[in-house]
Amino acid sequence: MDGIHDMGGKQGFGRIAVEEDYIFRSAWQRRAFALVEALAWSTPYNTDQHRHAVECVPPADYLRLDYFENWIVASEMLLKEAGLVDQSELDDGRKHFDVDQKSHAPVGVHEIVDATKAGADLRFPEDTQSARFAVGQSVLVSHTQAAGHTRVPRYLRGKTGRIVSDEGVFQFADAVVAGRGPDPQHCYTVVFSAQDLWGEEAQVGDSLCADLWEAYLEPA
Amino acid sequence: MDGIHDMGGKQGFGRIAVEEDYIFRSAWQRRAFALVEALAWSTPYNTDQHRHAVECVPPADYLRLDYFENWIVASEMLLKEAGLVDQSELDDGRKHFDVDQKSHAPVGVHEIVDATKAGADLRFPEDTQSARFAVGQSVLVSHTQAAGHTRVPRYLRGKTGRIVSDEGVFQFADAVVAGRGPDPQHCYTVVFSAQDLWGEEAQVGDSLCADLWEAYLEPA
Amino acid sequence: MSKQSKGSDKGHTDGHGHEHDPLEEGAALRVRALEEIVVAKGLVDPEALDSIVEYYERETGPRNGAAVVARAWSDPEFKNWLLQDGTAAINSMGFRGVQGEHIRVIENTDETHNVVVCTLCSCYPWPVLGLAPAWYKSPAYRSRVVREPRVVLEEFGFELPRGTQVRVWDSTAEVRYLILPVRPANTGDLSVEELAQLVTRNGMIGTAAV
Amino acid sequence: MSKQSKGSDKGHTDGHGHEHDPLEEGAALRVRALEEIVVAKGLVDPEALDSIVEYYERETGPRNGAAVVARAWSDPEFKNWLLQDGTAAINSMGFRGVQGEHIRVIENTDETHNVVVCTLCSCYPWPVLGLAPAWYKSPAYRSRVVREPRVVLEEFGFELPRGTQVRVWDSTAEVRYLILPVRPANTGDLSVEELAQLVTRNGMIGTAAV
Repeated sequence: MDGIHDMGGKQGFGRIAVEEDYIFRSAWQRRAFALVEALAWSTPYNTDQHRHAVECVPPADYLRLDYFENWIVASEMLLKEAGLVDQSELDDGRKHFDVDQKSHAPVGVHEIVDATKAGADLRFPEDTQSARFAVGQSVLVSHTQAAGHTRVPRYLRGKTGRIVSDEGVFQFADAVVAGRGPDPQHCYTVVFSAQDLWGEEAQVGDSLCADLWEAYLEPA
Repeated sequence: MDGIHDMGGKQGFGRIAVEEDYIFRSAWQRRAFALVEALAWSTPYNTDQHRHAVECVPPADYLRLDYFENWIVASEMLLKEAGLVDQSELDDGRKHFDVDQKSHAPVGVHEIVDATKAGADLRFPEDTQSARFAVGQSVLVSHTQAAGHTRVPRYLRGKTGRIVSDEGVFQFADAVVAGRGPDPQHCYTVVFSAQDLWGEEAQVGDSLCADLWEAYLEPA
Repeated sequence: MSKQSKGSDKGHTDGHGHEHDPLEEGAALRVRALEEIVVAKGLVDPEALDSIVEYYERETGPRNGAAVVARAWSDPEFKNWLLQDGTAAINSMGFRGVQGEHIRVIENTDETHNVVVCTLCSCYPWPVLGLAPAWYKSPAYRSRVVREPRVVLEEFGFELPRGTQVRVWDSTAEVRYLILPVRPANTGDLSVEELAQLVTRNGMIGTAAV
Repeated sequence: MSKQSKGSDKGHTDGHGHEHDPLEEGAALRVRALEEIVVAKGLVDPEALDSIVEYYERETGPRNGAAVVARAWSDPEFKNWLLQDGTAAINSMGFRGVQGEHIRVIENTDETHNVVVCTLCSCYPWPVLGLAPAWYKSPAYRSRVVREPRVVLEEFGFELPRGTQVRVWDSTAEVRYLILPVRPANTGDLSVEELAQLVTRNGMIGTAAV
């Protein structure tokens, strides 16, 4: 999706507010973060789906709202889609119907911390998928743009880079969000020359690396 | 400038409000349009410069504000840059200093209508510049992106098309806004295959034409 | 969007009830402030403001374009001239001026349907169509019609004939585009004036058949 | 921006005085409404909300990353392991968990300075750096650092040594990046704990030298 979230290389956003060094500025931001984390346990969305829901926030809102408010807007979308909350409840802040507690049990105090500490390994055994590309090989980033969630930024499409490393076999975020299952495949770190990306305004020798799933790449 | 105004191909803006068929919805929009038109006569900005000023409206504002409010924001910027109005005046809506009337005479009632009816031919005689490309030739749209005003959309960069017609020699908008004078050059209509632009989601046989100044093009 | 941003922007009701929209009120105040300043400074004559809008409202608009189209449907020689040198042919009918200095007329055929946009701002052939409607200037139209013109035409209620290819014209430089629609069937006995009544503004942008 | 939009958005004061910002108040109300609904429905245990934020605030943060960096500066064998298999070496120090499942450590050298971004959202190595600061998630940082990293580094007050190349790392997939800064000169006699005091969060993102 060639959405507003795909910020790399866009111009006109002005200087960086270096002084905005806080993580949470307000109590509601702290609460919003916690809500999104906790809801992921009792409701059917994962990190990739939540990320895509943020991408689907209307562009004018995406730019205007606080980062954590966009997270909440995304969670509202996902909860509505799942039929767990409806708009009338969001409008007046009160519960209008119950949900099935068995299939939507809340995460417990210790359970959430333990699981957060454990993390979620998204890799598959290396030998489950053969690698199409080798380190050192030149690759072209596909022009084709997925209509839904994708993790190849617009500024890399159609550009040629070189494989720096094979990071192993990972579940494929595009496929997960599209409902096609994990579609495990190799993910490579690819290096691009800054001048190839940005033309002569970039300095010779400067470069950029990105991790790209195999489906995004073609032999150069 | 790879700015928020460069909308072609972006996703996430939702359905088109076909029912918003009005030109002016409010009296202030009518007034805003007239102000921008009239100010161009007494102050040092032309259409290209005003267009670029609109492009420089902060992205969150660009998307949130009404079309005509963005026009006014742009005019405010240009008037401030020219030293004809200052921020304190805009803040309280009152004049704080006078401007030189001789060099900034207002346009008259008949003068503005007559000039509008006449238009402004932006062409130069055809024989003042040789044409680098011929009808039928394949051309590549340059990857290099001007930092300032430019009229080649992002979605055409790096794409190959075919010259459909030579529209003649025109002043070059990029140069005008950059203060490099008219830099007259041929401007070509170039046709692109929709599949080359958007991949397989586009229909075979569909196409897109755009007018591109010679400086944007390279032999393919 | 009104629902999305309800919590933080209560007055905004997404295109409806704009008279009480704080965004709208803010814009009105802002325009008024600028007008008062530049009038007080003598940079603008208030009567010139009235006259320029009145000019566009009285002397431009889609009726001009419709007259051009109807004449082209009725007069093959004029049509040839119009397609060869749109600016001159249109000027000859008295339609000329800002944003109409360089007009190219594109003919729809059974093979190809054409549709016009300006993805970078809102370029539009003012002398023959008047000022652009709000939807033409919207991010949704500008972003989508180049990428998925067929879906966009559907949203306009326009059913593209089977087998017709679509060509989009992005108004990126100084040429402005006017679409010459396909003349409807069974209109052989209509006068030029009657034909002109059939032509809509959207037909001349390409978001309607005629 | 506050000046630009003054007329239509009077309460917004561009990063200052946010306590009375209607946008901010709207967001707070919205979050509270959602919390009340999902707690009432039993989808969330309010104590779990407290515990997850407390976990991040107490057990993650740049002090973790600084300990990793200081140890790498002091222990060549650990440094080798860290650069070969960042995740395992970092796990061995007890730092692990969500957004730290796959960490790659990139070493700054006199030849190459590295800087990390996530242009598509806000990916960040939580176990070693904590949650991301606001600027890291801002459109300005995300849009600009890939295109003009040298200008961005200047805005952070970081003077790039002459002849040093810049490499930007865009966190587009599942690997998260931690920068290993160049060990400052004249720190040979510092303990690991003293070295860790020198390391800043921005140094481990790449927007500062150390």
